[in-house]
Order: sequence, then structure tokens, then C-alpha cells
Amino acid sequence: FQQQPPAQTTTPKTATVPITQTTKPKGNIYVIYDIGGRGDLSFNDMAYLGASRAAKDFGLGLKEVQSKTQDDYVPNLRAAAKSGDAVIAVAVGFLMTDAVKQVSQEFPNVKFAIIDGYIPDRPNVMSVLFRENEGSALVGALAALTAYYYNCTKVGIVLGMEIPVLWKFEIGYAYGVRWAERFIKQKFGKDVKFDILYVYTGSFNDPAKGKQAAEVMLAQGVCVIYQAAGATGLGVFEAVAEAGKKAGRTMGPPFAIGVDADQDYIKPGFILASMMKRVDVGVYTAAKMAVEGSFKGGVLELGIKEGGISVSTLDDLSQFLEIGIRAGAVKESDAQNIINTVKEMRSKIPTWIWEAVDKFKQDIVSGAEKVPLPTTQDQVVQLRKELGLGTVG
Amino acid sequence: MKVSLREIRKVFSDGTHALRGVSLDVFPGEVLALLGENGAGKTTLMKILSGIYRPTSGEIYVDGRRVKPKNARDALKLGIAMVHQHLSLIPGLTALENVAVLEGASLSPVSTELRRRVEKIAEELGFEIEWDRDVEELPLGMRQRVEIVKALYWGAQLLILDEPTTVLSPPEVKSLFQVVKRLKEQGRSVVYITHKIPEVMEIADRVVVLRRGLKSAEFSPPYDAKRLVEAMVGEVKTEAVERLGKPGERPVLEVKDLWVYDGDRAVVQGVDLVVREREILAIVGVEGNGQEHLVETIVGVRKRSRGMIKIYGGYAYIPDDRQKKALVLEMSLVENAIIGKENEFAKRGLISWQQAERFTAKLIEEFGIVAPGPWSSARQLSGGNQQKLVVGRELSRGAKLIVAHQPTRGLDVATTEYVQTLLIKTRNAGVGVLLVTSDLDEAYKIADTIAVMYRGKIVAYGPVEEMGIELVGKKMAGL
Amino acid sequence: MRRLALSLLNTGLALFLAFVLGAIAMWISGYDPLLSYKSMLLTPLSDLTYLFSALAFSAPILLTGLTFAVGLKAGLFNIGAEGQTYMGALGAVAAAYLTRDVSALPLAAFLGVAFAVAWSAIPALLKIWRGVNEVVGTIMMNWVAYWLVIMAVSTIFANPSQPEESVKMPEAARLTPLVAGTDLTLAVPLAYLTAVLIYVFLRYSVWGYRISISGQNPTVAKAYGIRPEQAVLVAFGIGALTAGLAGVLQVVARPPSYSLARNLANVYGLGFDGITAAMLGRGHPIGVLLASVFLGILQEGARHMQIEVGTPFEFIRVIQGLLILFLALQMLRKI
Amino acid sequence: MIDILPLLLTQALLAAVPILLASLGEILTERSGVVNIGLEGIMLLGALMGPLAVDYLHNRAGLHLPDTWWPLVAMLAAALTGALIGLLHGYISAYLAGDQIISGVAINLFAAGAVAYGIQAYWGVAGYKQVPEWAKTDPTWVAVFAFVVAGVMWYILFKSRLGIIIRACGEDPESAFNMGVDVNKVRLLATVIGAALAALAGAYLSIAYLSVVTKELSAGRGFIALANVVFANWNPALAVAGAFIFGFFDALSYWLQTLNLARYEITRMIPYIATLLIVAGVIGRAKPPKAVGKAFRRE
Ligand SMILES: Nc1ncnc2c1ncn2[C@@H]1O[C@H](COP(=O)(O)OP(=O)(O)OP(=O)(O)O)[C@@H](O)[C@H]1O
Ligand SMILES: Nc1ncnc2c1ncn2[C@@H]1O[C@H](COP(=O)(O)OP(=O)(O)OP(=O)(O)O)[C@@H](O)[C@H]1O
Ligand SMILES: [Mg+2]
Ligand SMILES: [Mg+2]
Repeated sequence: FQQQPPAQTTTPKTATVPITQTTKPKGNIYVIYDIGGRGDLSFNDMAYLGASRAAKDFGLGLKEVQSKTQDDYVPNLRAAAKSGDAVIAVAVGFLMTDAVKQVSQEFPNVKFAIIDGYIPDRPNVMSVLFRENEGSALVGALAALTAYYYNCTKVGIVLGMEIPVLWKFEIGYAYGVRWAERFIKQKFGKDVKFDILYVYTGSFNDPAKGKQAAEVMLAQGVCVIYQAAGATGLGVFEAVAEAGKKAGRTMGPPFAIGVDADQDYIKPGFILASMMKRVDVGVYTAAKMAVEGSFKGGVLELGIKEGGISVSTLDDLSQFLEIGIRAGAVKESDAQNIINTVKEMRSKIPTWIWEAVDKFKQDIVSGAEKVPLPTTQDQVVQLRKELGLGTVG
Repeated sequence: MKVSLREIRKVFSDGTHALRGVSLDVFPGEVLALLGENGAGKTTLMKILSGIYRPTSGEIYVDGRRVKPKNARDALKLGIAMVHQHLSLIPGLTALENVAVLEGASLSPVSTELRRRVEKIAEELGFEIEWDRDVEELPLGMRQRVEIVKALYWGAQLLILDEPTTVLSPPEVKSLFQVVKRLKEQGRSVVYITHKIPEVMEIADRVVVLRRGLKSAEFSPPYDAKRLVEAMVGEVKTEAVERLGKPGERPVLEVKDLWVYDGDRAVVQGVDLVVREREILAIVGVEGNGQEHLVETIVGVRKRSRGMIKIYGGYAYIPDDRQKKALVLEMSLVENAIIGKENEFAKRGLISWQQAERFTAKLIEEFGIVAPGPWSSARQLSGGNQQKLVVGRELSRGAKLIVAHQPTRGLDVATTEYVQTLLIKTRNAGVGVLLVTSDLDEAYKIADTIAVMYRGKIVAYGPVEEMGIELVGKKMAGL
Repeated sequence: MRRLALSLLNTGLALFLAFVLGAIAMWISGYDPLLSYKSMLLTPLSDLTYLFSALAFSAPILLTGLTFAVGLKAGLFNIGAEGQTYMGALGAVAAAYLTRDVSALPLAAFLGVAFAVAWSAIPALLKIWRGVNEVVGTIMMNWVAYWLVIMAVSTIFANPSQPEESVKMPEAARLTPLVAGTDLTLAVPLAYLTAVLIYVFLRYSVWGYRISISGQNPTVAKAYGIRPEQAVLVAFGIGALTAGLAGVLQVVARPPSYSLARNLANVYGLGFDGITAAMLGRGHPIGVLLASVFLGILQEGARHMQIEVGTPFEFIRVIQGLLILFLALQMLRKI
Repeated sequence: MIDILPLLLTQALLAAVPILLASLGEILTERSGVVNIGLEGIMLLGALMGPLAVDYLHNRAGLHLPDTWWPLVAMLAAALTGALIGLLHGYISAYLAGDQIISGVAINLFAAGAVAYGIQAYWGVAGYKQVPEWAKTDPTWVAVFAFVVAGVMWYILFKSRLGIIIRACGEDPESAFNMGVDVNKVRLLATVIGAALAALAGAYLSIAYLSVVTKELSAGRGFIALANVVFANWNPALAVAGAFIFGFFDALSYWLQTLNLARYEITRMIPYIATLLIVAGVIGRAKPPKAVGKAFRRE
């Protein structure tokens, strides 16, 4: 298989079978996955990546527990806590917030981390939060500027089910697009107004839906589409690549933008970049603190500044592919091909765009640019209006 | 073609000994009548001959050659075909497709050749058949004709007819007999299963009587009706019950200008009738003339399009098809016994199964139902006993009106007698009976009043004394 | 009696074969089958917390299983439990939204069941009036319910402080664990009691009887004054009652959230699990009860198998599939 | 708005294909008297086994074929997988007279587990796997194929002598048996072919419509297909209409959504409500084969 080293989801067999390890680990990292589990190309997969790295680095075992329903959260956490050998139990997903609250109270001596959930007031719980809105703003700017470069004024975003986390992606993206308008005005003195189409597909696991949604956008002249829809997003990539090839191109436009992990390898040449949410970094950090004794309750917020959010680079891609090769899931020659293609694609995008995005990033880090962070439905509705989402010309 | 059965035994998977060693020959150009009471094993024996059942032991010879037909098609290839008592055409297929099934699988359509030949055979026999309609929509009589044509089309040398006349009008019976005779002339053989002695006397060249799975007697003409019956059921004890008194005045059922449609076909067209207390009104007619719709509309299974139906004092209903319309075969006798009167056994919405069981035991006792026990399933009963269960249940309902649709169809002489007696007794007790039958003998035997139904209309109506059998027969045939 | 013994023997044999094949699959994949089974089957029984957790899982599956079982009795292939469970949960959430004290509990039960019954009435009436096959009716209604409930939970009933879920049941109106630190709430005995009541209903009540007659032979029913349409309505209604109850209990009696997740994660799939339970239990309410307990144990066992042996969760599904396949065979019937 | 129509129709068509293929398979199966509610699972297995077989033959067994052949190989592999599952289900349903519903439920459960685990076990990746470019084919071909199958199946069922025999098995197996039809064999074959078509529906998703396998790729389409069988009144011609209508409203819902007229949940409901309304308003009472789901055993 040529072009698919899904490096970030690779599972070295040994990691799932700790009992086969010769030296017994001192303890275990427990990862409690959300419903859907591994293969979501998102936080479950990334959490695994971070946890397995931590386990290796600190000589720990890794125990993965899948949740079939929401009702599994508490029993899963409890079983982990009761085992007595949990160095840390990582709950992956904001839906586990209540469960972690409860079980952390039942087991005050066990350390917990929760990804995306907000539990600020427990000494034994670390909440790992991400400012996805910042990263989404960056790819929003990238999308709009690229579109501008290709004489196109429509960009889109395909989302999964409308859950609060996704608001950060949606609104952040729109903010980035509007930032780009201001940038263009400043740099070229031109008034450009982008249409931002958005579709909630209602599903994180149906690529066919993602494809249809993306096709509808492409038909309306959208040329860059950001996806925040889990496996549904695979359909977005499909649609974009298909449209490009139909137009006789081996590279965009149109382009897609990946999310959470580095997804640039999935359709090399058609994926401009990925908004990386480094759940792996969060998990790794939490595990590290637990091992080193520096663990304390509270919130660990990761944004661009902290390295928890970024736009994928070629280095990221190489790193991901590296892991894939090591696990035997990717052939080295394939990996090289992918890197070459992506490199070529990136080189086609003028440097001023990359520089602009970089400047935007600096401004966010310095606090000069404040990307809105919606937390309630009302705010979202308000921000959609302000940022002019969904306007069709 | 000579067919011989040797020492045929059949034990069903539920342990029923249907046949205990029967030997039988059928000679070419012969009409052999097979007599026997319900459950004697007639149908089973012939199903074995026609490949539907496998015998537990015993041998079959065709022209001296041992054969083992695996299914009906095998038997048909040997020249043996059976027209079933419970007709066995496949619903959802047209009449023509039913004939074509035997052609076997192929990607080509039904040949026009087949259609031509089938139509020719039907014409020769004087049958009118709608070949392109779903057989489910055809009247029973026509279905039977389809079966006969099918058998002949496939070259049957031995045709088995299992109680064929239960669904035919007198003229149709006559034409069937013509067909039988013609087949005989062609050198083919016919095995004719029936419970009707007059028919036997008319067409059989030889009679074999089965009793409890054994051959009990064999006769050749001239026949003595009494001896035939005795050979079937042992000694005949007829407790002759007479209708007592004249019908009363008060109606228990009034039907005025009733119209019923089946799709856009008017199958009941403006029927008027009245059943009074202490009256048996027999509606006679060839099946498929709207009787079924009439009855089912009266009991509320079907919707009327127009007209009035008034029932005074509740009704009981003995449908024409016990297995499909009266019983839930998978359920126990107890559960079947209380259908429609479940409330009588319930207190505060909960049924007392003990009470229901006692009631069932009483039915079993009173109506002489042969059954392993009240909790055995209705399917385990023989048809005759199933019918007794239905009749018993309905008569114990205490209704002022009994709607009895072909209540003795397929029953043997003794059971028929028994059911008819019960109907008369109930009538004498003041109940009105609406009897729908295609058996004229039955109508003349027990009815006070006779009405003839033809093509959805009542074409003759009067007290039994005034309705000559000639006239009725003609009216039934639409003459 | 003989039938029961045979049925038990069949189940035993099916269990045995499924586990043997499952073991082979595990062994080939490099996981220790014996240890896996030990964790899967014995760990849940070895600890009260785990056992109670297994029982807590059995409750909603049992209730939705009853929906399907009652449908089967009436000759219906009622796969609407899924959507009706959503509606039941929605009713509970609506109650939580309307009142903030203990009265939310009875209101939740009432609204939840009412919503579910109303929801089931649509396919039922479409079947009666327009002849719409219940398979089509219920599949479509399940999806409509899915989006409708998601919308309601995302808008009016959204929890302002935790927008990924609905408003929570007021503290006073919650059914909290009977034993602290476990998941055993009143939902479990309530569900079991419902199964017994459904058994009594089907076996002894006049309507249960009518449903069976209508289900097996509607022509007979009609001929003797039982209206099959009414039986369809009653069967749908009773089924919706238990499915709705399942939804209500998932909100009022399932710690820790006491709310409905925006992605319906705490009710999603229960209807389909119920079909599995109903088929395993051969449509008999008590059989469904036993089956749901068994499924509960498997679900609980799955986590211990992952933790103790590292055998992936998917094997549970494979084994469940095999087990049910073997049960379909009724291998010993012929004897 | 007129200019969107061609794309809308294309989208509807392509979205209809998997539902159509699976429904056609199920129609054939049910016409013979066997119900297979394991469609969803079989689709999923087909979606996996097509790409997996190709990967195995190409990368591990080192088979060399022209690139245009690989999609065909994938389709064949999927069909074969479906046929095997069909063989199992058909054998249980026909010869062993097992409970068909239970067997179908089992297939769904088994497939859900086996596919998720299979992706992981074979490729060492969790949950999803890209299909290589050379194994992918144009969905239009499969769409054409599906329509041809619909036509052929309609002819076979309602015009050919084979159809008479198949329908006979579904209406009245006993009589069919007595007419010399090997009922169980017919049922077994119909189930095998039906399941093969369902698996092709899955392979369509993974190698034609998309180029990815995921552990939930069928996403409920098997159940929609089941509903479509009833919608179509067990008629392949109507199944085309049913699948297309569903696909149409499904595609339409995204168009409406980009107009931001209503919340997305409402647009998502459209295909289901539309189907229900059409069934209630136009189609009405469906008439299933009489013996569907019932085992046949001779005395
Ligand atoms: N499939 C079967 N399974 C079990 N028992 C059967 C089966 N078919 C027939 N029997 C039993 O075998 C015996 C003979 O039945 P058969 O149908 O041959 O009687 P018959 O002589 O045709 O009666 P009738 O005059 O009522 O048609 C009866 O006791 C009947 O109950
Ligand atoms: N599967 C079965 N199990 C047990 N008994 C059966 C079965 N099938 C048929 N029978 C018995 O065989 C009898 C004969 O079958 P047939 O179809 O000839 O019925 P029938 O003519 O109505 O009955 P009878 O011969 O008593 O008039 C049935 O009435 C029933 O008692
Ligand atoms: Mg007979
Ligand atoms: Mg008989």
C-alpha cells in the first residue's frame, strides 16, 4: 500500500500485551478510551500515542480500556483505580468529566488525568485542556490566504456532531478567515470577503457523509475545506482529492485541512496542513509528572504557546511516518514518496502565506490577537453572526 | 400402468402410526375408490404413493418395477399425480406459473408452448380457468381444476383425487365425473378418495376401505351402501334427531341489501336474508359465489360496503377452514378453547388457566375429542378432532345465532352425522343457524329453509319443502 | 419440562462451542484464552462492585429486550425500542428542566413513558391505518428520534454549565446507588420487577392472551371479536412503556451524570442490545432477564479482560456473535 | 438553483448504490424464504475483505496484475466473503432450520467485532485504513452494475422459470418441495448470492465511493436496506426507486444545510421522514413472501 502510513494510530503489538513483557513494569498507565475508541484519528488515537511513549520512556505498562457506552466510564475508571497499580489513569474525552469527578473522590490516592474535561478543584485530577480555537484560527487564515492566492473566495468547514468542543474549531476557523481578510487589505489593499460554509454532518464515523458534505461545498466553489469530524472527515479528504484529480491535478486546489493528528499523509498533495492538537503531549506530560512526583491537581491548558496546538510541519510528518515505519505499517519508500509530495505541495504555496500564518501565530502567542473561545450556545450564535458564518453568495 | 403398494407402514415423527401395513393394487383403466373414516390413513397412503411422504417401510412397484419416488415430481415422472384435499397450489404464483414450476429452473420464461397445451387440455375437459391470476384469488373449484390440468399436462397415468367434490357444485361434480370417465377410457387409472357413498356407487370400479391404518375390506359392484359404511366405521349407530317444531318468529339475524366488494369486484350484491329462532337457513351454492364474503362480513371479519346487518343475542361461528380461521394451531387446546370468551375466565383482567383447563376437559369429554391432553397443541389433533373442538367451543358459547360455514367438510360419516345432530339439537333448543354449505345432501337433511347463492346474489329462497332438488341444482349452476 | 431441559442443554452447548471457537481465535491472535475467560467471567463475580456493575448494565438491556419480546408475541418485528428509549430519556430531561425538586422524579417517569408511548404510536397507527410495515416504520422513527432528541438536548434542554449534556436531574430526584461506591440503583430491581410483570401480563392477562392470538393468527382473532389492530396498539404501547422506562432510568438512576449526553452516548444502542437479549432469552420475559444478566456480565467482563490480560474488547463481540449463532441452531432440538 | 440538479442527482445516485445492492440481495434472499438481518455486518465485512485481500495478494503474496484488475479482485474477494457468510447463514436457516433472526443478529455482532479487530490485527492500525489508489475504482461502474443487477433480478424473479421456483420456495416451501424443487438448496443459493451482493455494497463503500476502510463504514446502511426491501414490496424495480429516494433526500439535506435554513438536526431527519411519508402515502401495505423466515422440513 503506497500512501498510507497511518503512523499515529499504529499499534506495536507488544504495547497491548504487557503480560508478554519480560521485566514486570513498576506500574501501569491506564488509558480509558471514549466510545468509538481507537481509530477515530483524534483524541483516542493521540492519547494512545502519548501513553505508549510515556510507558516506554518510564518503564511502565500500558493498559487500554475501551468504553462501549457512557455507562462504562465509571466502572472502567473504578477498575483502573482498584487495580492498585495505576501510576495514572487517563480519561480520554470531555464526556468522562462526571465519571472522573466521582471516581477521583472514591479513590483519593489514585492520580487521574482527563483530556478536554474541566475539573479544576481536585488534588488528584489534572485536567488537560486545549485551545483548539487558536490552532483553528491559524488554519483558517491559511485556508483563506491560499484561497485568495488561487482566486477563490469561499472556504468551508465540515464538522461532526455539534458538541461544544467543536464550537472552538468552527469559530476559531472563522476568526482566522476574517483575520486573513484584514491581512489582505493591509498587504494588497484589496477588499476581499470570504464566504465561510459550514456543515455539521452529525456523525463522527461515517466518511460517506463527509464526502457528500464536501462535494456540496466544492460544487458551490469552495476551494479549501477544514474538517473536524473524526472518521467522517476521511470523506472530506476523499471528495477534495477526487475533485482535484478530476480537474487533472495531482495537487490542490482544492485543498483539505486535517485535524487533531498530522493527517497530511492521507491524501498527500491535497491536504494543505493539519491543525494538530497534541493530546499525546498532554497525556505524556501528565504521565511524566505522575512518575516524577510533580503531579498536582488542576488545569493544564495547552495552546500554541505551550506547544499543545500547532499547524503541522514537514518535520511533524516525518516524525509520524517514522513511527509508522518502525511499527511495520509503512514502507520506507512510501514514506519518502509522501514526504516528497507534501514538500512539493507546500513549496507551491507562496512563502508570504506561510509567513503571514506565522505572524498570526506570533500575535496569538503574544496575546496581540485574541481568538474568541465560545463556551455556550448563545455565544456561538452571536459569534456566528459577528463572523458571518454560512453566508452563501 | 399397474401400480402396487406392498406392506406400507408409516410412523410419523410424532409417533403417530398412520399406516400399519397396507397392500394395494391399482390397475390400468380403473377407478379405485378409497374409503375410510377420518384419520384412517387414506391421504397418508396416497401421499406416500405420490412421493410426498417416505414410507417407514414397505415397497412401491410400477409395472412390476420397484420405485422410490423422492418427491412429487419423481412420482409424476413415473406417471403418478395427486390432487390434494387441502389444495396444494402455491400462492403468490399465477395458475400458469403453478403448472410451470415443474419445468424446473431456467433463465428462460415460461414457454408459449406450455400455455397453449395447458389451455388445450382445459378446453378438452371443459374447464374455464383464468391462467394469469394469482391462484390465491381463484375460487376453490377453479383451483382444483388447475391441479387436474397440471397433473394431466405432466402426463399423469394415475391420478389421485383426494376428496375432490367437497368444493364443487352438482353440475361441476357431474363434469368431474365425466373427466374421470374420459381418463378411464384413455386407459389411465384414478384413485378416488371420498367420504360420500353415493359418489362411490356411481363411479368406482372397485372400493378399498381403510380402517385405522389397515385395509379392512374390498368391494366390487354392485355395492351395498350399508356394508360400505359398516366397513368404514364398524357398526353404524344413528341416533336420528329430528327437527322439532316450526321456526319461531323472532329474528336472530337480519341482513338487508348487503354489498361487499373485494377490490373493485362486487362479490356480494344486495343480499337480503333473515334467520329466525329455531330455524336452520341453509345457503347453498358452489364455492366461490360470494358465500365466504357473506359469512365473513356477517361475523365482522370483513368490511361491508353497503347495507345492514343486525344480530340479536350474539353469535357463534364455525368457519370453513378450521386450521386457518378457527384455531391457532401452535397453541394448546385450552388456549384455543377460550378464544372469544377469554373474559369469562378472567377476574380483574387476569385469566384463570385452571378454570379454562376445566372447561376444556369438559369439552373434550362432552364432544368426544380424541386428544393427548388439554395442554397438547391443536396441531396434534386430526382434522376431525380439530373440527369437534371448534364445534364444541362454538356451541358452548350460548349464542342465539350460529353461523356454520361448511361445518362438515372433510369429516367422515360418523363425525358428519354427529355435527349435524348437534346443529339440529341446538336449533331445537331455540337457536337460529345460518348454514352455508355446498353439500346439498346436508342442506336437505337438516335445513328448514334453503337459499341458493349464485354470483353474489340470492337467486332462490324458500322453505325446504318448496325447494325441489332439481331446481336448486339448476339455480346453483346459474341456469 | 422436557422442553425447558432441552433448551437449557442447547444453551449450554452453544455457550461451550462459542467459547471454544473464541478461545481458538484468541490463541491465534496471541492472547491467552484461559486467562481472558477467567477475567471475563469470574472477575465480575468475584467482587461486589463488579457484580453490581454487571447488574446495572443488565437493567436497560432487559427493558428494551422486553419491548422486542412483547412485539414478537404480537407477531411484530418491533425494532423501535432504540428510538423510544431516546424519547423516554428526553421525557426525564424535560422533567428535570421543568422542576428542580423531588417532584421531577415522578414527572420524569410520567413524561418519559408518555413520550415513548406517543412515539411508538406513530408506527403503530401507520401500520394499522396505512399498512406501513413496522420494520420500516420503526427504523425511520428511530432515526427521527435520534436527531430530534439531539436537537432538544443541544438547545432548550442543554446544560448551561456543561453544554455537552442536558440539564441534570435535581439532586433530590435522583435514584442514587443503594450501596455506596457501586452502580447498583433502584433501576435494577425495578427492571427485574418489570420483567416479572410482563411475564404475568403475557401469560395471565386477557390482553396478553389477545396479543398472542392476534400475533399467531390474526384471522382467528378477528373472527372471534379480538381486534388485531388493538392488539398491535397494546403490544406497541407496552413495548414503549418498557423502552421508555429504560430511557428514564438511564437519566434518573445512572450515576454519575444523571443527564442525557448530547451525543446520546448513555442511551445509544440499548435498543439493539435489547434485541440480542430478547433473542437470547427466546422471547420469554424471564429468559430475557437471564440473558440480559449474562450480557451484563460480559460487558463488565470485557473491561477486566482488557485490564488483566490485555485482550481487546472486540473479542467480546466476536464471542457474543458466535454464541448467538450457535443458539440459532438449537442443535439438540432433533433429539 | 437549477445548476445544482445534475450534481444533486449524481450524489443521490451514488449514495443509493450501497443501499440498492444490499436491498437487492435481501430481496432475492427473502423471496426464497430466508430473512437475513445480518446485512449490516456483511456489508462491513465486505468493506474490509475487499481491500484486505488485495493488500495481501499484492503486498504479501507478491501477485502481479495490471492495475485495472485490482478493483475487480477486491470486489471478488468481498463477494466471496459475503458468499461465505451467506453460506453459513443459509445453511443454518435452510438445512439446520435454525432461527434466522438470531443468526442475523449474530452476524452483525460478529462482524462488528471481527472488522474492528481485523483492521488492527492485519494492518497494525486501529480503526481505519486507506485503500491504495490502484485498488480504487470509479463508483459509476458499480452504480451501473447495481442497476443491471436490479434489472436482471427483476427479470429472473418475475419473468423466468427460475424466478417461479425461487418465489415458490418463499411462498409455500412444502408445495414447492412436492413439485420437485430442492427448497433448501434454492434457499441456500439465494442466501449466498444475496449476502454476496450485500458484501459488494460494503466493498463499494471502501474501494469505489471512498477509499478507506473504517470499523463502522456501513454506518447503518444495512438497516436502511432492510427497510428498503419492505418499501419496495420485495420488488427489485421498486428497490431502485426506494434507494434513490433515500439517497436523494440524504444528498439534498447537505444542500439545505449550506443554506443555513434550519438546525442541522432537522435537515438530517429529512430522508427518514420522507421515506416514511412516501411509504405511508403511496406504497401502503406490503405483502411479504408468506413463508419468509420460516424453516422448511419435510415429513
Ligand atoms: N404429518 C403428520 N404428522 C403426524 N401425524 C399425521 C400426519 N399426517 C397424518 N397424520 C396422522 O395419520 C393418521 C392418518 O391421517 P390421514 O390424513 O392419512 O387420514 P385420512 O384417512 O386421509 O383422513 P381424512 O378422511 O380425514 O382425510 C391420522 O391419525 C393423522 O392424524
Ligand atoms: N406437523 C404435524 N405434527 C403433528 N400432526 C400433524 C402434523 N401435520 C399434520 N398433522 C396431523 O395430520 C392430520 C392429517 O393431515 P391432513 O392435512 O390430511 O388433515 P385433515 O384432513 O384435516 O385431517 P383428517 O385426516 O383427520 O381429516 C392433521 O389433521 C393433523 O392431525
Ligand atoms: Mg385425508
Ligand atoms: Mg383429511
